[in-house]
Amino acid sequence: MKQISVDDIRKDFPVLNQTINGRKLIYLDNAATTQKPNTVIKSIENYYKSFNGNPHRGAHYLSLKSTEIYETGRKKVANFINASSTREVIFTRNATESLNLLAYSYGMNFIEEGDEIVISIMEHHSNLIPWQQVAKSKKAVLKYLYTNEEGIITEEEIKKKITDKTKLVSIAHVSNALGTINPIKFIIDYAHSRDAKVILDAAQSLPHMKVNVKNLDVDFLVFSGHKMLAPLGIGVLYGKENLLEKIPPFLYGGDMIEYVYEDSTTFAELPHKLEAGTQNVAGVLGLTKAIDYLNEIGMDNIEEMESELTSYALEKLDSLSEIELYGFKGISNRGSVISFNVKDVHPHDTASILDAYGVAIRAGHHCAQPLMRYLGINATCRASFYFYNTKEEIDLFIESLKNVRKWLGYES
Amino acid sequence: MKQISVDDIRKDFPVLNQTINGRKLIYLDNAATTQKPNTVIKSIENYYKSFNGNPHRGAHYLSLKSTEIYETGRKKVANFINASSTREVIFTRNATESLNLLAYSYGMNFIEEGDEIVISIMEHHSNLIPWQQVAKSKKAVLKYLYTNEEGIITEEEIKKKITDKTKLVSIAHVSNALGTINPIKFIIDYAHSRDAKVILDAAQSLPHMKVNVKNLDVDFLVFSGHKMLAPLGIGVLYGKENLLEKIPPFLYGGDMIEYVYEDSTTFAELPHKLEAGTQNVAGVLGLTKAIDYLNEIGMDNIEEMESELTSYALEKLDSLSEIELYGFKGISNRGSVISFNVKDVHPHDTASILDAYGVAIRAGHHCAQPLMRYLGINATCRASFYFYNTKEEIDLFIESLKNVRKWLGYES
Amino acid sequence: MNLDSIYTEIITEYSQSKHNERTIDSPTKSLKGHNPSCGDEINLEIKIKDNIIEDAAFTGVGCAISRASTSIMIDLIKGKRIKDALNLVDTFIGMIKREITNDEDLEILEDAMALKNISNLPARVKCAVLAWHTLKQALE
Amino acid sequence: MNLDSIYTEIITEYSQSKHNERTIDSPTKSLKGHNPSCGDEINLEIKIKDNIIEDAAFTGVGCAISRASTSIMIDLIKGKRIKDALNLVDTFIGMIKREITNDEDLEILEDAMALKNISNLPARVKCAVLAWHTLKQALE
Ligand SMILES: Cc1ncc(COP(=O)(O)O)c(C=O)c1O
Ligand SMILES: Cc1ncc(COP(=O)(O)O)c(C=O)c1O
Repeated sequence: MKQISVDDIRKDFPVLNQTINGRKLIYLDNAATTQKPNTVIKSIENYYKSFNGNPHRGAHYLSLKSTEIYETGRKKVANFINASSTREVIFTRNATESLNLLAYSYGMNFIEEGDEIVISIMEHHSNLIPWQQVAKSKKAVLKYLYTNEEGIITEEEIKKKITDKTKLVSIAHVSNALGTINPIKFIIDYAHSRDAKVILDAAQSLPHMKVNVKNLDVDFLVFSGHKMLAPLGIGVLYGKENLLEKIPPFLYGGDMIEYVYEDSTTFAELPHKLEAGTQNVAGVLGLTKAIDYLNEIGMDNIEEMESELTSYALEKLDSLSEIELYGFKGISNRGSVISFNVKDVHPHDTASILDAYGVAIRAGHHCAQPLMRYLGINATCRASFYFYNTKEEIDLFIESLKNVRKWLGYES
Repeated sequence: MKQISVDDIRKDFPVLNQTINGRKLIYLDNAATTQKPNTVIKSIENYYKSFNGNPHRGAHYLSLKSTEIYETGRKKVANFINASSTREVIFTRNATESLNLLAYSYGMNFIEEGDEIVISIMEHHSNLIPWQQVAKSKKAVLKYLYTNEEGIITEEEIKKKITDKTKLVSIAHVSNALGTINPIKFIIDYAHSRDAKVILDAAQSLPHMKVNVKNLDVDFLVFSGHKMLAPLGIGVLYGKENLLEKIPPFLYGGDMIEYVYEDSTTFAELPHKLEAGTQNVAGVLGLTKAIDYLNEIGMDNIEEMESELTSYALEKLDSLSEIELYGFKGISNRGSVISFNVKDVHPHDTASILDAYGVAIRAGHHCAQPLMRYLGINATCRASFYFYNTKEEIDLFIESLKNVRKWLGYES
Repeated sequence: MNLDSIYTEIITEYSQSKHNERTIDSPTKSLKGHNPSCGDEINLEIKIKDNIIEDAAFTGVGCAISRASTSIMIDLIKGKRIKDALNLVDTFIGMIKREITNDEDLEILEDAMALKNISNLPARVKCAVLAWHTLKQALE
Repeated sequence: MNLDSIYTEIITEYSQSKHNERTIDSPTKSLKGHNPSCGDEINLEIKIKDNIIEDAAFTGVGCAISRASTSIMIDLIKGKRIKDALNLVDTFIGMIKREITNDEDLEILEDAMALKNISNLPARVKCAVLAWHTLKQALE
């Protein structure tokens, strides 16, 4: 591991150096969205100051520059995830749109009555409701992979739920609610052995670890830029070329067509077929710079840094008797997300009290209501780390946490 | 009209003060996308430096700030178009997504076999292909309003095409290809008298003139931020509350739900029901600042400034014997868009040659292939102005234009 | 934000006291109030006789603020006429929305005035008003 | 960008000359090439006898660059063997993609070398290669 100084890294992130209400901001809500380094912020500013134009449609300088920036971004993403070709990389608004695109274009056209769609009980609503809708509309069956007492999806469960009737498996690589890393390699291989396609929701994994679509042999993969240092408003759908070729367009409009007649239309080739209307070039540029930043540090290093932070936090939390932890407790097989509650205290009170101490965590159902119900809880507190967090921040987080029960009138 | 100095305005737009290949940039491609003032650019930078957080989902400072920015933007938009309530303002990625949302959620659910959908021959592909798809899938009939020899849609044509079978009329307020302002008040009133709903594609009007949804009594309206000084990646769908209430969600995911069960879901109230996943808060902030900027100048003033520019350019172009103009020739009833060709010269050659002179125009079918075919042309050159353009720029544009034929080896 | 002004003694005491947390035998009205974004849910039961709220109670899950607010409200409205209870609801919501700011006008809210500062905490406003909105719906 | 290097005399002359713009009686192959984003369309016709391109011509619409490129190509391939014509196509595309940069290797392209600088104008590359891609498809 090369010498990486978190102090140096933190200088690149203006938000992290803020004081809010006289307290240093401690940002532990990275599973919701990450902060942006100066290179990303600056690139957006530069784009609008020097290059702004509508791409793909013009022969003039700004339009050409914008096209170049946009397509360079596509190459960057393709390399980052090890796609075979830029034709496999579709830009969307966020992971949610990518998943809905798949539900509308793939689900509504390739799932038939009686087919089975398998997802897991820990899916984010974005990877759950679209499949509910497809199942309802196509009279297909939606099946859930449940976790065992240890909080993991076992191979038995996978073999039981994925059958010859399964057409599609859509699963989170890492759970945003619990941090669990799912056994996706096994799921993908097993699903393929049953002729089912697999969608990987990499929204919580790609920002934190190497994800290689070719090694995984995954059919589709989605993620959001804003969870990996990039601006809001840019997401990605990866798909194997032969599958993307097969699916019809999702949104219809400019730039995705070949010929438009009054009563019919022929569509452009990949990737343009699946990108309609004026695209978010500044978003793609920001994503490009974000990937540069991540590559500069190195995904292996990022994984190691976060794993150290997460173990440290887990250990500290585990030692507090008033803290209840949810999900898999080990450090192996988990991302940098920790779900917990303070005894007798509703998570919203905990979050508000921590906020007063400058500590930003999240409280609620984390867009995973079925999981909460399955675990028999209403809501949890969630602390989620990124490589720019520090052990000192975790110490302050823990110290603040110790005050929570007092504020609510408990003795200790 | 208050004293407005274009020179002062231009200082606010970094792109306009650029020199490209040693020549002053003359940006006349505003119908494709507009340039951004410093206030807009700066607001994005500030957002990512001080306020970035995932809105709606958190109790901490950054999340609250982001929610506040986002919802303040909604109020700003509601006021700008005179909507009755913020529940009528839905944020999307761009006009294309807004129209597709309507096609999927309204069209696919409220258009039935044999119903008629009426659009015009000058629609942008974004307001054409979605309706082709709805018509195809629902066995409905797609009908076109054609222009007469003068390039306008007459009241007779409207009365002929909109019938008791018409369920929906979707029409551009201003044509992006020709600049024609369509008789939308007549169309809306007539359509309502036949119980049809009307969608207004205001992508080319809202940036240039006052558009008041209440006065127009329009049912739905769409536009893109990037064509009105705002960043890429943010658009709007306006809809009357009772209609938006009726339509099902389009994209499914986080923040648009009430309760999610394993096999069913109940949805949030408007406007959230129609906004899924992490939203582009920086885009909304940029749009807010863009509206502030437009309001500061005043839409009336903008309309007047552009009308003067357009008349000036039209007159100059009309006096050149080698220029052929398309569309309605008068200055009344037209936006700041001029479509033309240089005799014997393909528009792409014209655009490339003008680019070498620093003049950015657009050449092609302008995402309006059916219109081109209807007019019997293959492609046109399009110059489109915004209030920050000047007569001097138009002079330089005209001078460059005079050289085009020479470059292609014609005597004059 | 000043935590002292939110998690006051009144709030923490009410949130921990369970004296209003129960069910009522054959209530006149029983209504669910919910706050999907938090997952908070209360079931409010009231017994009305001769236009007077004879008894009220609640069950459900919620944060300290929503529980305290609910319990304070119940103590306040018991024995009141429906009309007066509705007036209290409007005053309370007016206070939270900062439409009523005059302390004299707020005095009728008694202990519920302790929730005044919740408007400084926009994320928690919904928690504070949940019970009151539910009561209003139940009475109207 | 330097217009002199794009709109050269060779290009403008070829683009205006109509000597290859016609139809052929019973062509061996007839293929449409199109460039939807520009609206350019050419119909290429070729007559082959004994593996030799006896005649070629085109009709259609296009910009000066696409018309010049098409006409230059037709002049170049007439009388050539299919194999050699295909080699010319690959060399031309190699030149445009800047994969072949050595002037000696490009000499076989003769007048078509005039299109070398089009690679400085990315928006127009498609115009320059349309005819050549179409020919390749027709011959393969
Ligand atoms: C696992 C997972 N999937 C999907 C999403 C949706 O991402 P977005 O809101 O950016 O579309 C999220 C984040 O909210 C997530 O954590
Ligand atoms: C009239 C009209 N409608 C719709 C659109 C689509 O806008 P966007 O590409 O921003 O979605 C445009 C612009 O391209 C337009 O001019």
